[in-house]
Amino acid sequence: MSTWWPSETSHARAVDLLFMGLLATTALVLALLFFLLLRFAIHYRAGNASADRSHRIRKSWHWEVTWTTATLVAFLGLFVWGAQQYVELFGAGKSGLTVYVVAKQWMWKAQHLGGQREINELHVPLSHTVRLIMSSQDVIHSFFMPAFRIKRDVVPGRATDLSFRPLRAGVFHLFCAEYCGTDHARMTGRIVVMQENDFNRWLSSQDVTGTLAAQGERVNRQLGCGGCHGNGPVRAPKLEGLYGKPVPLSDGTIGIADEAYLRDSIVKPRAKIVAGYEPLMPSYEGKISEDELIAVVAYIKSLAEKAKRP
Amino acid sequence: MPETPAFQFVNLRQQHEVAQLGMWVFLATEVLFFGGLILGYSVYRFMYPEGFAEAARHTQIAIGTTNTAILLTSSFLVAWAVSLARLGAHRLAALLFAAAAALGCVFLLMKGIEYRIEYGEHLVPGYFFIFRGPNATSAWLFFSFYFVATGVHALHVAIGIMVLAVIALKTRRGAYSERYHAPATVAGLYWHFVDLVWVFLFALIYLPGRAS
Amino acid sequence: MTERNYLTEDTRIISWLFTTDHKRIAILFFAAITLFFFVGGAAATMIRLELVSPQGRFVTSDVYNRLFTIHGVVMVWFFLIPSIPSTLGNFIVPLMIGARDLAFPRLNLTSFYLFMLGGCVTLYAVFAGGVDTGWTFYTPFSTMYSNGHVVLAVVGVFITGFSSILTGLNFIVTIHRLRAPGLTWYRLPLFLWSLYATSVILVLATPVLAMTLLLVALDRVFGVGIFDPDRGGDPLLFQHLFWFYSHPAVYIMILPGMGVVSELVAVFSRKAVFGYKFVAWSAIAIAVVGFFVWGHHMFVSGQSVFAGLVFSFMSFIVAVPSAIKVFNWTATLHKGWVRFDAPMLYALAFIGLFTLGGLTGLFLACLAYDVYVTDTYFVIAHFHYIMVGGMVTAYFGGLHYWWPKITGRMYPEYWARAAAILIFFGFNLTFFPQFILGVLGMPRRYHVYPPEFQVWHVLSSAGASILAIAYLLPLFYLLWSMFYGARAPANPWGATGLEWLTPSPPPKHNFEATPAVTRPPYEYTLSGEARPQNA
Amino acid sequence: MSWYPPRALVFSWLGLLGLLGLTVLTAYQPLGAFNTPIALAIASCKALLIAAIFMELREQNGLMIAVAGAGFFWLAIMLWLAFSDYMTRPSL
Repeated sequence: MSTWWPSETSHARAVDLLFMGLLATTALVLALLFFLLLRFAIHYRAGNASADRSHRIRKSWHWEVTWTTATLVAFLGLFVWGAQQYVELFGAGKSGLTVYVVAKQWMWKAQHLGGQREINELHVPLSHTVRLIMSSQDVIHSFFMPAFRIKRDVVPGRATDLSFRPLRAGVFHLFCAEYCGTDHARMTGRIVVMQENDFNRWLSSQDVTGTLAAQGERVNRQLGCGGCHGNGPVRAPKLEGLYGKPVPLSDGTIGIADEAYLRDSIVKPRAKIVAGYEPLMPSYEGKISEDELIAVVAYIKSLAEKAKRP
Repeated sequence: MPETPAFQFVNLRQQHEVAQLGMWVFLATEVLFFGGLILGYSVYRFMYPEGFAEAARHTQIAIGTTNTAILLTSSFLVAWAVSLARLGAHRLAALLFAAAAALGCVFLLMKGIEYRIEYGEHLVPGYFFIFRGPNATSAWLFFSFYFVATGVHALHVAIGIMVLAVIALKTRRGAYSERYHAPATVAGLYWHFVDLVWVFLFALIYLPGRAS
Repeated sequence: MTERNYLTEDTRIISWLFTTDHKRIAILFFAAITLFFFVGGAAATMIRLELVSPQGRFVTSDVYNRLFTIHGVVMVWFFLIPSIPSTLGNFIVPLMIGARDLAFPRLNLTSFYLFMLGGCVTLYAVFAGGVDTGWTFYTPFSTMYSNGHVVLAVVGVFITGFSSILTGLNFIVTIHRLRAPGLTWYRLPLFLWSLYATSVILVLATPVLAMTLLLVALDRVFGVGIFDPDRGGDPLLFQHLFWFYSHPAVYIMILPGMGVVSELVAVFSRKAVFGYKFVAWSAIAIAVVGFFVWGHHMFVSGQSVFAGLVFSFMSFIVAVPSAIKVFNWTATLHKGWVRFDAPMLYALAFIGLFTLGGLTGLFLACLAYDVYVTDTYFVIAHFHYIMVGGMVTAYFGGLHYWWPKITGRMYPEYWARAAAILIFFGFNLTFFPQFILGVLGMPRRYHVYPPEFQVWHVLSSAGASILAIAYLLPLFYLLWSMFYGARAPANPWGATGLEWLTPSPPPKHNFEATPAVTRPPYEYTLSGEARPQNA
Repeated sequence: MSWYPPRALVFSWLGLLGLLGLTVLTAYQPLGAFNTPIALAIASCKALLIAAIFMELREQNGLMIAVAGAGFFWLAIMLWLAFSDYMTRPSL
């Protein structure tokens, strides 16, 4: 389905169909209502004494039951339709090409796993699922890509994610949709969807100071994480092979060592204590920048991948 | 003055009912006013159970418990005073109202002492806050709620004391009787409500984390 | 006219400033909210002017941000929320139930002065340099990053909140306890059912806003940091607290309008409202279910998917009682004697605009579509159809309808109809293009925007200039009619309610003797003759 | 005319002080997850006593009881729906 405004993912096309459904419902209800309003208002105007006003409807309840049921059924249908797509979008899997996005007043910073960085631009390959992991350095922003019909708030203090799979190459709008201060209206950019070859060429043409994981390793060293999470005297969980594994926690529950868990464990280490360990780690909140945090998490992820390989 | 209803009412009975209903509606409002704080507290306690438990251990439970007993007793005195005012025992009723107001003052005084201790222990977020150990940030959140909640409650107590003092004076002058006692009853409702809020604040602020 | 009425009883200024007469307090509120309406309107005019060009040449971004914040804060808290309850409600409620005043006349005056105090503090914040947070005061922007006078604005709104609570409390108690003998619940005019439902929201939602704003102010002044993410605070907690108030507040703004329209449709169709009990209970249903839907403002905020499903479901449910009302109003016209006096024109406009606003609300309740259009112009258009197309239109309808009762003079019918039609067209031209902008993906709160959106913005601004003129018209002809209008009889519309028993304008204590009610409201004979409630 | 306090008031007062003692005592018992529910249950009992006896709610008509309950009912709505978010927040 193609429309007069671009919709460039399968999700966007599904949303456009949903829009058509909503529009049709609206048009139907409005047409019926306006027809009745005009018809009654004109036919039963006070000046028209000849209109038949006998046999007025006295009992109203079966009318009430009819239109209440009809609206309820229609509304429930629309609810299910919209909910399905929402669950697919935000309950999406965790696979895909990961790109980290950091928002700050008033710019978007993106970091690719290879260490490539860009500002107010996001290059992605065609026909690949891209998964953005987004965090904010100051206030709430919202990553809005109208051509893909999606947006999600970027919230300080936590990470949110957003997945999409572009179906056509081109350049599309990127907007900040959550009001964030003075230059909110200028916190815009471009989404560049490229053929896979072009994308790879673009990746390799960027100036890179090591992959994201390598940058993370540097931060890891600077902050001295290995002092405890290594073979030192203080006992702390090992980082190797940690990512993606289930972790038994001291409150008896089992957590999964995913992005959010690693993030929380660095900035709010007390929130989730691994069973059998002392709550000793200090919070790195405010001591580590968003960029560094992303790099360290990427580094810990890379350790798991290394562990998988023999 | 009190034997005829205000012009918008048919009789004193209606006026009395209106006053009581008005106060109950106002108290429903107050529940939601404190409710906003309780939601925030609950959310953070859910997110940081250990931090909140540890922070709560730093509150002064002896003062808190004594203060609860003081408020409960003053509430009892007010309830008694209202029943006496209706019977026309003006002198004793006035004395009891005044005693309840005095207990309210004692409550505030002890609250002040408690704040002083917390200041000494550097537990005042945004002003002087030092909390050692891993739970520093959630302890900050706990004490923010602690000061806002007890501060807003103390404001209510202070208003209640003034209301009770006025009611005590008027009772002494014999303003209330079996036919006309709406102000005394309504003031009593307010005071009991302040007590009721404190009962919940006590459970949320002083009791967590005592067992460990 | 030698007869003494509430206007001529005592004409000294001081008697107005310290009056406890509900009718005079209503007049004071009229004056105040008219002032605020034009303050908010002036900001809107500048916003529309700025948006004519995509480069934003007229004002800077900081000024623009302050303009839409002023517009939102003033219009929401200082016009829409008090608009019908504090003015028409204040004036009409005691008259409609056959009482001599509200239950708490002094509290009513207190409510007015709290409103003015809050208004002055807010206006001072505006003139001292403004606020740039938007009317939603989202944290952590408002608590840590904003460079505006957040504390002043928040304190102004906080104070005004208590004015709302007192008015709501007064209405609840009055409707429960001061009804004339024989006026049972099912004999209450629907305006009172609506105001009762409104008051329930005012009393139960506003305190949560008060506490939330108090926390924001404490955070800014003392740095208590309850919403500070760096201390483990959750910025979404603010949104939960804020919308727990602010979504029900939308129903505070629309329910009284629905009440007015129920009155107008009955009187000008000369027929009882179709399905009276359904219309009455749907108001209560809206008030209650309205508290279950606030999270639909947060579908993309990082709220959990499960919560999104719950809130979306409840949002569809809350639309059902609104639909019931619309169907019943339409059915009321059936086999009536429909007259097209200005109040009826406003009522018909209300039904159309409100329905469009309500139906577009379904788009926003629908999860996947909301992900696309939330925080775009679609939302702006939607809530202006409800707030301006709905509430303001109903306010003007009610104002014209009860104008003879309030002032004792008739308004000029020709001008009133012209204004009603002009408002309708100006409104649609202003806000319909904004739906299209939203569907095209134009974000809100942007003062510079990609040039492809310009044509719709120009249309919208053109409509706004028509709307501005249309809103000025009633100001002039209504003021004129206060002095030169024809004298109004006690019951110019041939209506059935108790408020039409007493002379226009009413005497100070409303009724010589308390009327006894024997009939349901809106009883008309087959030929359209009124059968008053007390006869 | 008697100046004695009504018996119901005295008993509730003593009951309230007893419950206060009980809640402080149980708070120090290591009951794990039960400490908080017990503390809140005792607080609710105290609140009910205050409302029913001191505030004379037991003698009031249905309207007053409904109004008194409304605040708590709406508070429950707020807690319930807000926690429907917090308890189901996903991890990434």
